[in-house]
Amino acid sequence: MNIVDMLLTHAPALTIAIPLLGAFLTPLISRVSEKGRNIFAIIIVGITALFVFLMASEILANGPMTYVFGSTAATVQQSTVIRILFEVDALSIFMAIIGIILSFVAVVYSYAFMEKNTGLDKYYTLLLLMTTGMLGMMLTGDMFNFFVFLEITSIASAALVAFWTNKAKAVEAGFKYIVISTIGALFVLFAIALLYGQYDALNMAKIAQSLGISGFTFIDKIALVLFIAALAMKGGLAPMHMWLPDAYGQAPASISLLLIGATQASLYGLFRIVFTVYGEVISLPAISIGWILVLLGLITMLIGVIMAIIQTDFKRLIGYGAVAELGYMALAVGTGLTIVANADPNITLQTAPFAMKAITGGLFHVINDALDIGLLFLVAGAVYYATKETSLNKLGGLARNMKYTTIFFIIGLLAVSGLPPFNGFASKLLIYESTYQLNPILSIVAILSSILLLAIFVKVLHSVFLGPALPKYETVREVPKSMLLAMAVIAGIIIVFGLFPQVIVTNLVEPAANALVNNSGYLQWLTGGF
Amino acid sequence: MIANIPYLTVAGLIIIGLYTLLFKKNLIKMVIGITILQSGVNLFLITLGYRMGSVAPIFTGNADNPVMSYPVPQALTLTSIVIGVAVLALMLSLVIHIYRHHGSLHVSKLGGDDQ
Amino acid sequence: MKGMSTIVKTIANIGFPIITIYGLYVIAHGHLTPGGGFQGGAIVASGLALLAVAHGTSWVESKVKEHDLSMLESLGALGFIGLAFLGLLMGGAFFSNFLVDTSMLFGAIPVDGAANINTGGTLPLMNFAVGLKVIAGLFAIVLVMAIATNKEED
Amino acid sequence: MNQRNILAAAFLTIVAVFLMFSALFMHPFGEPTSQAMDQYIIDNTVGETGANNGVTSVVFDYRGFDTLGEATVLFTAVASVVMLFRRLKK
Repeated sequence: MNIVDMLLTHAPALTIAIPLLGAFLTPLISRVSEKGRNIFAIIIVGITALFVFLMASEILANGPMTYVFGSTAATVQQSTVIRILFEVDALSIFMAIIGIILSFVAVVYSYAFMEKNTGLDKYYTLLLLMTTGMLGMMLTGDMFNFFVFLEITSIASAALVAFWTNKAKAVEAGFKYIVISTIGALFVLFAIALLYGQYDALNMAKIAQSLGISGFTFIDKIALVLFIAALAMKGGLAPMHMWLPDAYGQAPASISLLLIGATQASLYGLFRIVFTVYGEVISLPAISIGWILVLLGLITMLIGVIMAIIQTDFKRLIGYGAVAELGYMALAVGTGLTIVANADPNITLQTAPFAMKAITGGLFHVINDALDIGLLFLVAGAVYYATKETSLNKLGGLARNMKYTTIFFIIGLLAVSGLPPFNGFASKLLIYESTYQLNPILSIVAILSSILLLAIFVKVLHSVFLGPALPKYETVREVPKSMLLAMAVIAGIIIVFGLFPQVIVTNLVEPAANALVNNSGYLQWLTGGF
Repeated sequence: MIANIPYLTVAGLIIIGLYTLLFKKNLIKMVIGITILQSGVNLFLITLGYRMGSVAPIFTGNADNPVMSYPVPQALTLTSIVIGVAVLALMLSLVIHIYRHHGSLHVSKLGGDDQ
Repeated sequence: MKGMSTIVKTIANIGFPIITIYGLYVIAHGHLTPGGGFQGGAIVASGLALLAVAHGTSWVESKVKEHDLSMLESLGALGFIGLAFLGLLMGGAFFSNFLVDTSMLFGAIPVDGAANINTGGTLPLMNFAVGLKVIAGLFAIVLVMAIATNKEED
Repeated sequence: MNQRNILAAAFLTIVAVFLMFSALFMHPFGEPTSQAMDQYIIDNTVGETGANNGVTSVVFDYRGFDTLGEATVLFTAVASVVMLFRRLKK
C-alpha cells in the first residue's frame, strides 16, 4: 500500500485527529514562541483542509467512505455494529468543506486581528477544538459520537464568545449560549437514549434500518420531536433564535465566522436525522415535518429581517441577517419535503423535480450563507480593529481610509441580498422557483425579505463607509495584510461561485442533495456494499 | 405499571430540571436546574442497560457466568457525566464573571437586546 | 481563601497520601475492577482540592503553577492520542488495541476470565494517560476558580 | 402570573405529559427488548480486549473514540476556564 492510499484510507480519522493533536500541542508550542504558535495553527488547519479535499475528490468519484475505529476486521458482526464508525458521504463532505474553509479563514484572520490580546494560547487551542468538533459532527456516523462532538463545539464556542471577559455583554452572551446549547444537547442525548433503548444500536445506519423494520412506534415519534426541537434550537431557528445575535454579535469576528459553521453543523444534524435516520419511515410524517420546517423557516426569516432593521450595532445587525439567512435554508428543505408529501404517492423525492430543486437550493444556500455572512462579519471585525467602535451611529466616512474593506463590504452586501452575479442570487433563485410551486406567497415573502436585507445593508454601507469623513477617524488606516487576505479569500470564492454557479451545483451540491434525500447509499455498507 | 417506575423517576427529574430553568430567576439555581436535568438523562441511560437479576459486567474468573447488565449504557453515562462536569465548570466561571460585572445573580441583570 | 486551623491542616496532610494512593490504585486497576482513569483521576484531584482547602490557595499557588498543570494535562492528552496514533501505525486502525494478544507489556490474554494486571493491551496505558489528564485538568479548574474568587474577597 | 410564566407553565405541562407517556410506552424495566450489540460485547470482551471489566473495554476499546472526545471535552473545559480567568492586560 503506498502512502497516498494509506492516507486516503485513514483520512476520515486523520481529519479529526490532526486538529485535535494540534489543539493538544498548542499550549506546549506557545511556551516556545508566540509567532510560531500562530503559524502552527494555520499549518494544522491547512493540513486538515488538504485531507478534507482529498476525501472530497475520492467521495465524489467513488461514493461514501467508511472508517471503523479500533479494528480492521469486518464492521458488521452479527448484523449489528459494535464499534464507532465514521461514514462520510457527499453531504457530510459538502458540509466539511464549508467548515474547513471557514476555519482556515478564521485562523488566518486571527493572526493580526487578535494580536494585542492576552490568553492567545487558549484562544488558538479552543479555535482548533471548535474546528475538530464541527468536523466531527459532520463526519460521524454514530449517534453518541455526534453528541460528544456537539458538546465539544458548544463548550469551545461558548468560551470563545465570552473571550473579551471585560465586556459584560460578551460574558452574558456566552452564558446564554452555553445554557441553550446544554439544554439542546441534553435533549439530543435523551432522544439518542430512547432510540438506543429500543434498538440497542447507536450507529445511524443501523438505527435507520431497525426503524424501517419496526415501523414508527410512539417512542420513535417522541425521539424525533426531541431531535427536531433541540437541533432547531441549536441551529438558531425561530422561536429559539434569541441567543444567536447575542453570541454572533459579542464574539470576536473570527469566532463569529466559525460560529456560522457550528450553527450549520447543528442544522446538518437535523437534516441528517430527519432524512437519513428516519429516512425509512419519513413518508408517514413528511407533510407535518415539511410544513413545520417551512413555517419555522418563514418565521425565522421574517424575525431576522425585521429585527435587523432596528439594530444600531454593526455586528448584532449582521447577526440578525444571519438569522434571516438560516430561515431560507429551513424554508427550502421543508418545501422539498412538503412537495413530495403532497404529490402522488408514486413520486419520490428523487423523481419530483421541484422537490429536488428546493433541496439543492437549500443546500447551495448553506454554503452561500456561510460565505456571505462570514465576509460581512470579517468586515465588521476589520472596522472594529481599525476604529474600536461597532455602533452604527458613531461610525462614518471610513471609505476614504479603508478602500479594500469597503470593496469587500460591497461584495458581501450584494451577495447576501441575492443580486446577480453573486452566489446568493444563484441559490435564492432556486429557492424562489421551487417555493413558488408550493405556494406563491412563500416565494413572495422570501423575495421581500431579500429586498429588505438589501435595503438594510445599503443603509449600513451609507452610515459606516460613505458620508462625510469624521474628524476622529482621520488617522484610521487600512487593516493589516493578513486580514485583507482572509477577506479576499472569501470574496474570491463568492465571485467564483457567482460566475459559475452551475459548475458548483452539478459537481458539489447535487451529489450532496442526492445523498440527503436518498438514504439507501448511506445504508449500503450494512449489507456489505463498497 | 410498577416496572416503569424508574422511567417515571427519570421523567420527574427532567421535569424538575425544566421547572427550575423556566421559573427560577437566580443564575446559580438555573445551573442547578441544568445539573438536575443532566442527572435525569444519565439515570435514563443507566436504566436502559439493566437486566433483571444481573450483575455488573466484570468477569471475576468464576466458572458460572451470571447474567450481566449491559456495559454500553454505563460507558455512555460515564462520558455523559464527564461532559456534565466540563459544562458545569464553564457555566460557573461565566456566572462568576457575570457577578463581577453586575454584583448580582438575578436573571434580569442580563442585558436584553436594547443598548 | 486562607488556610484553615492546624487541626484541619494535619488531618488533610494525613488524608492526602491515602486518597492519592487509593486514586492511583483505581487508575491502575481500571481494566480489572470498577473504576478507571476518569474515576481515579477525580479521586486524586479531590485529594489535591482537599489540600487546597485546608492550606489555602496562596500556599498551593506557591507550590504549583496553573500553567504547569496545563502542560501536564496536555501531556496526558498527547499520550492518549499518541496511543491512538500508534494503533493506526501498528494495528491498522485508529484506536486499535495493538498490544493485546502479544508477548509485549500488558499483552497477555486472560485464561477463563482470570485477568491480571498484565493484561488488557493498551487499556491500562490509556487509563494512565487519561488519569494524568484528569488529575491535572480537574485540579487546574479548582485552582483557577479558587484563585479567581479569592481575589474577589480581598 | 405574567404572560411569560403562563407560557412557561403550558410548555412544562406539555413536556411533562409527553415524558410520562413515553415512560409508559418504554419496554418494561429490566427487560431490554434488543440485545445484539451488548450481548456481543459481554461475550467477547475478555477474548478481544484482555480486560475483566466490560465497561473499561467499552470505554477504551470498543468506543475508544468517544473517550477521546470525552477527554477532549474536559481539556476544552480546562482551557476555557483558564482562558476566562486570564489576566487581560499584558
